[in-house]
Amino acid sequence: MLRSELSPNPVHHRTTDSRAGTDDDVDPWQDLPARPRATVQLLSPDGTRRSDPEYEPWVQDVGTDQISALYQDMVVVRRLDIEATALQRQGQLGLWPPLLGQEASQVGSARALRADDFVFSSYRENAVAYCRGVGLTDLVRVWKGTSASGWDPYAVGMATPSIIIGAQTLHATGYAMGCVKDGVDSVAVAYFGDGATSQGDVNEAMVFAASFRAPVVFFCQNNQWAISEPVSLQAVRPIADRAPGFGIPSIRVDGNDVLAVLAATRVALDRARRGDGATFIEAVTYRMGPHTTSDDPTRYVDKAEHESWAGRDPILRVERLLELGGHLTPELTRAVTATADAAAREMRDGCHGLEPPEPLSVFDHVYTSPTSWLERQRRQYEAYLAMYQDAPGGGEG
Amino acid sequence: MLRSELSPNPVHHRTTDSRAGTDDDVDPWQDLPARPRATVQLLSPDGTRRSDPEYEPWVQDVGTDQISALYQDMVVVRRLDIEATALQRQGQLGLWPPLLGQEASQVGSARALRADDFVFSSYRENAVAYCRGVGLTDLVRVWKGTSASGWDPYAVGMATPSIIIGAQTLHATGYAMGCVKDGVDSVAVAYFGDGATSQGDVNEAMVFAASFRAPVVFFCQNNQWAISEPVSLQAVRPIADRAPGFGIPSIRVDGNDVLAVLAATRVALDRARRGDGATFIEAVTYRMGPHTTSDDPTRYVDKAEHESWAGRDPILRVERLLELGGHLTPELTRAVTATADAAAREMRDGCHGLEPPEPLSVFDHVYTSPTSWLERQRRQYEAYLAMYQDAPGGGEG
Amino acid sequence: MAVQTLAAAIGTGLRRALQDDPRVVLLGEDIGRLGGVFRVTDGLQRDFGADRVMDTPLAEAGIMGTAVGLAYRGYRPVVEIQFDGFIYPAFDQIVAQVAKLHYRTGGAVRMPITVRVPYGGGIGAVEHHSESPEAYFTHTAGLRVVTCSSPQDAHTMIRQAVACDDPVLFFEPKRRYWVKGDVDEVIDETTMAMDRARVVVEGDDVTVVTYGPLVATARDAALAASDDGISLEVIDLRSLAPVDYETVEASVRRTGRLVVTHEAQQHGGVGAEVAASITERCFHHLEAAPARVTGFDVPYPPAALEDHFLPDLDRLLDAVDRVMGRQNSLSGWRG
Amino acid sequence: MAVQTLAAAIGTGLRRALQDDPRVVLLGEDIGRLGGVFRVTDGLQRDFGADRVMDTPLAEAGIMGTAVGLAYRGYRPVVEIQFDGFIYPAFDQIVAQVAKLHYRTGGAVRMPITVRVPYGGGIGAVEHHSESPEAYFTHTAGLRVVTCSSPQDAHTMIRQAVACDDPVLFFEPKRRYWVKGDVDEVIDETTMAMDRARVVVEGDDVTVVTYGPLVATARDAALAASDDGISLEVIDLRSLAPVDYETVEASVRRTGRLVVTHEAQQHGGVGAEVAASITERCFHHLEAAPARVTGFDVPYPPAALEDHFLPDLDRLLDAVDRVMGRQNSLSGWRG
Ligand SMILES: Cc1ncc(C[n+]2csc(CCOP(=O)(O)OP(=O)(O)O)c2C)c(N)n1
Ligand SMILES: Cc1ncc(C[n+]2csc(CCOP(=O)(O)OP(=O)(O)O)c2C)c(N)n1
Ligand SMILES: [Mg+2]
Ligand SMILES: [Mg+2]
Repeated sequence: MLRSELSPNPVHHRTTDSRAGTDDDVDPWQDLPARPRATVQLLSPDGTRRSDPEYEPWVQDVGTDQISALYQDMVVVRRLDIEATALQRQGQLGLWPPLLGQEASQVGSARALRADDFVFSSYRENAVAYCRGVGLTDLVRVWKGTSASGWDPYAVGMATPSIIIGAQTLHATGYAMGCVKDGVDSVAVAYFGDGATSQGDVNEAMVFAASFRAPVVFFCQNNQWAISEPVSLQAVRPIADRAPGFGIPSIRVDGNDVLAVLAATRVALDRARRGDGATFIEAVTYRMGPHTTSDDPTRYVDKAEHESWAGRDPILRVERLLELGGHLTPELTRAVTATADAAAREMRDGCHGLEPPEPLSVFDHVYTSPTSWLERQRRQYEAYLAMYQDAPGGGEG
Repeated sequence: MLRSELSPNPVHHRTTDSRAGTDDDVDPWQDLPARPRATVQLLSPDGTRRSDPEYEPWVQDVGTDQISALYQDMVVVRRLDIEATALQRQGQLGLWPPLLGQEASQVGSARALRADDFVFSSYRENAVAYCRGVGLTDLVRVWKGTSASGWDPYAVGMATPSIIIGAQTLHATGYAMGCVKDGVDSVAVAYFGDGATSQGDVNEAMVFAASFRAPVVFFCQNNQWAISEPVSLQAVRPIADRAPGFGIPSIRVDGNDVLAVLAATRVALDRARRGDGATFIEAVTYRMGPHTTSDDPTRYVDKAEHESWAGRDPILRVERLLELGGHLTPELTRAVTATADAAAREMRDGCHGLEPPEPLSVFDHVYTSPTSWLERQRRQYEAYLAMYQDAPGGGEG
Repeated sequence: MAVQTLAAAIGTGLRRALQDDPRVVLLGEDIGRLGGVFRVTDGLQRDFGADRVMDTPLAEAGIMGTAVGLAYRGYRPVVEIQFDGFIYPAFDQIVAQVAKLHYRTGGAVRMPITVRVPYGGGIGAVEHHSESPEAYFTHTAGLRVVTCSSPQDAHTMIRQAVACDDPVLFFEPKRRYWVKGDVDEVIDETTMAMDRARVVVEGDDVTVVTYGPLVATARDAALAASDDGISLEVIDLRSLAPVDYETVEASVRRTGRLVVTHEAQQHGGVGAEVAASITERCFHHLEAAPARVTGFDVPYPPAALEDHFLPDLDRLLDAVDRVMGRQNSLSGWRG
Repeated sequence: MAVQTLAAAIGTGLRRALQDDPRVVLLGEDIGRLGGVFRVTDGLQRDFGADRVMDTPLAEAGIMGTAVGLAYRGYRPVVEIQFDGFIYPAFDQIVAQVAKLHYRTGGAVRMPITVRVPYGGGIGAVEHHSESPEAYFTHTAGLRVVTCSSPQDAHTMIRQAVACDDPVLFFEPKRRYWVKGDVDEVIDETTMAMDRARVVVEGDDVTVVTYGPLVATARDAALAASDDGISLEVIDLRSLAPVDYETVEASVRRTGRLVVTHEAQQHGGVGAEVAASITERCFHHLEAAPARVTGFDVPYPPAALEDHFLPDLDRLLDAVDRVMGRQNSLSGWRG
């Protein structure tokens, strides 16, 4: 079964002391590594493995079966993504934020997680949601507008996406603080973009995470763009440089290399589980599509840039790896295609079947228990609707 | 004349290109210094000069006269600070935030500025205000509660203090962006505390400053405390470590060493004037008094810590330097004492003379021109006051 | 005089403002090369340079705070907030700094900052893209809050806002962006000030007070009601702070009946303020309690439910019936 | 039953909450070793440990955002905002996350977060330390907003707030922190729910609606008015969202006259909502337009002027005279 969880890393107990101090009489830089290491890459664009003594051991258990599984995941999520874009074009969805090009970042990181870890994401992490086990119809509910959220966060270990840029990084940090209090070694993972790093919230999250040694992984998908703004407007240095100053180690990883992303995420998770706190991962990738289906990237994206990134396609390189090893068998290709087709069909059918909710449900779930005040509005609107159901309706201005 | 401005550094023209980019194909860390240098100190606590080939040249012009002037500044501001605390105890002021112990950080940095530079500060920078030429009575207006602000920012090149922690760092950055637009080489200086570094605003200020290469100096007085919270709660690494990740070079300086602070600030100003953008200075100092006159530090400050810092007094070490050179003459001591006494007297008298404003001035300056709406409230309140001036007044509940 | 969409009319207004005053600068996310997600600033960076039309990092507090610094330095920043729901990270800078600096400095420092906010619902969007946060700002002393409902007003009012020495929150009714109308780009003594309300339909029986996106709905209601023999006077408030109560008062003194309608939630909305103030001013002229037709006191719902949140023609006419004492949905309501 | 100050009564309430439920955690600036700048949490960190009473970094958005994460994990965070004027950096997390997460997740995620805010003026403080920002939150669907005026209510209501599964903004009238009163620490079926208003003085002529710091002023007014032969009914709203309109309505139906008073600015304040809602509900019982006595629509002024901003006994009595049709400061007002 290809879609199985990758085996989690050995679990260590978390130490109890939860805050580090600064001593002014000691050389404050004694534990600073000489300089950050280069971008982690385990698989080059041509599909050959690259040696990396530091990160390789973290994916030693990943054999052909698991590579095939990751490959299938990526093919499926790309297929779902393209299907959702088509659904939007057909008027079935109001909007869709494509993840095209970011499959390795999302699948590689999400497949490193345990079921009891918890994800706080942005709107673009649909592949992460898929890997967490979110239902295929649930992926599109919000974008069809029939529901305020797609899924029950507790059922899949993933919060409903945050559209407010960066807000979820604080949620992840608080959740991670709760994990420490509960004495469990679950980890919270915050997904966000390069643009988000400019927000105060994201920086405050690093302050809190460092201060409380929170077991949180900050997973930044640097896809080079925040709508029309290039990453150079948000940061004049590599984004991975930001975290160490907060006391949070960072890893810069090739975000189009699913193995490297898997390894880096495992390193970060392991550190968090051992009680050593947060890690910041910058996954260097590229948004191959528009920001959303409403966007027109021809206004701002350079064609040459786009093409150069197309050469670094995350799926293609796994395909090549499998091919080089003689594992890209017709059976695998067929199975993967069939799974992707079935998933796309299921999502499309589910989307078509989504019905608008009952009018009066607009008043539901504002509070956990009814208030006389809102009940009155509900009953008045009920009376209003009843009157108009009897009488002939009017048009809108 | 002791209180004269120190001569500004040579002025270079600012380059016009205002934003740096990131190129992913180049080693992103090629221009990162191997490791940050140790804390800058030019004057040890015992009053002897310490050699520092990098920073010494920046204070080569500072001879005995100027050291005496800095000494006098520090004595005067300490005297004013103590006087203001006394005024608060006597019920003349509602509150006072003492700067005791931070004289070198404030005087050393403020005396490096030109008149056309612009300061955005927090509430504790009364020595900076003094150096900017703020009137002595103006220093206490806000704390007496007779006025919303003490002075006209444009008259002294210093904004009215921001009580909202960190907000002013963005103002300084925006002002600096304006300086670039205007083609002048003035610099904006933001003063804030160690606690402030946790605020989103301060981090966003660094993002904007880096992105727009704004000529701003971020001057953080790390006085070890944010009310009752030690700096270790805000930062697990030295605060100066934070800025480089944003692409802003930083300097850690002994904040109780007026010469080192002067040198570091000059380096930062020079860089800004040359068009090289922002610098972050962490002045390591100590808040010797309470947070404000309302605070009770005995609840949280360790006595031994306090005493160890008392041994690093910023005024004492200049006194020792002057003494070692034979310059602490009775004339100087007399002159300095007389100046301090006169200043304290002027401030005290001014404070006593402050009258509450006219009742109807509560409606002034809400807008730049009257609105019928607020004018109506004003006239109604006028009618109300008129009625009560005729009738016997009532008490408050 | 040329036909422009409401969005384009704001664009031409900004263009004029940039031409008229070299201290005007625009700041925001994606306003440069992209021209903003609604293309309101389309072409402005090309024509005025990246120095005056600045794409900023993705941080609303940062945008607002640097605008304060630019204003300190004598600039007139025009900030674009991409959508209504993204203004909250800037809330502190707006209410604690922008609104108060002139007061705080005894008039020494001016904050001629315009904050443009596309707002309101009805466009089938996802969360945070359909909100009406204007009441937060009308409750904040020191701010001016205005909104427009026609291309002409959009054009003149944005220019007046930018020229105003006070901070102005400028709310743009995004679902009316593509409405077209004649726009005269001449501003002279005859141009209505931005803090004045406008009677857009004259009538005798009921005063309908509204603003922004619902002005069109209220006009339609006036038409529909007249078929029923009821004469509505429709007032477009335009300025929500200060409110031009004189105009509303004069109308209600005649009609004796008031309906206020807006998209924002009811509790503590602008409608509460208008109803309370007009009741204070016109109590003895009122034939019925002022009625409010607003969004319900729930978070803005998902798109499939927004028609059950937003006031529309029918809900408005139902309220008109209520204040007229005619049969309506609450006839016989016992609470 | 013991005599406690209002501040201490909140402290004992928090202590009980920490004892009763291990998922309750306190977060804030200086709440640990220092016990908060008002000493409300004095001794709690000592007794419950730094794991449950946590000093946080100086960042309000950070505090609120991590509280959201803790709530996601099943905790019941109680956040202290040091002063009213420092809540705005957390505004986005409050209105876009805390208020909406239960709605957004279709009820799957609860946000039992209590946000404690010492608020209001009259203590001679510097800027940002005397504000009354409650209306911003009452306009935000999904939040509950309450405030207390006596030690007994302070104690029971903070416990009810912490026990409530909805987010609660808990406003503490800081100038009444040192008021003393008997506090019964028993909560049972007879305890009034926190969303109910309380009639604190019964009377027949005028209903005075208020909350928090001005309840004491309204009580004094009732005493003073009775000397004049006027009988005031004073209602302490306690809950500002939702408002217990039933209690207010029942009172105004009897008295026919309403005065609402609060410290916050008038325009768009809670008084506007109460006046508008009660006018809707009791129009035909009203003898006079509801009157509002509030802070003026200016930023909170410097301490030397705060007596000319804050409603006091005399301004309240003047409004009573106005709704009673007696001689008052606006007699003969022409506008
Ligand atoms: C607070 C806030 N401001 C603005 C927006 C509008 N917005 C939506 S996505 C986006 C760009 C985000 O860029 P990035 O963080 O790089 O994520 P990406 O879209 O590239 O995945 C912007 C500005 C928002 N959603 N929230
Ligand atoms: C936004 C905000 N939150 C909280 C406060 C309350 N407060 C005033 S001073 C202070 C501590 C500031 O510490 P630091 O930045 O180190 O400056 P210092 O007082 O040490 O000079 C706090 C929490 C405030 N003024 N503003
Ligand atoms: Mg991006
Ligand atoms: Mg400090």
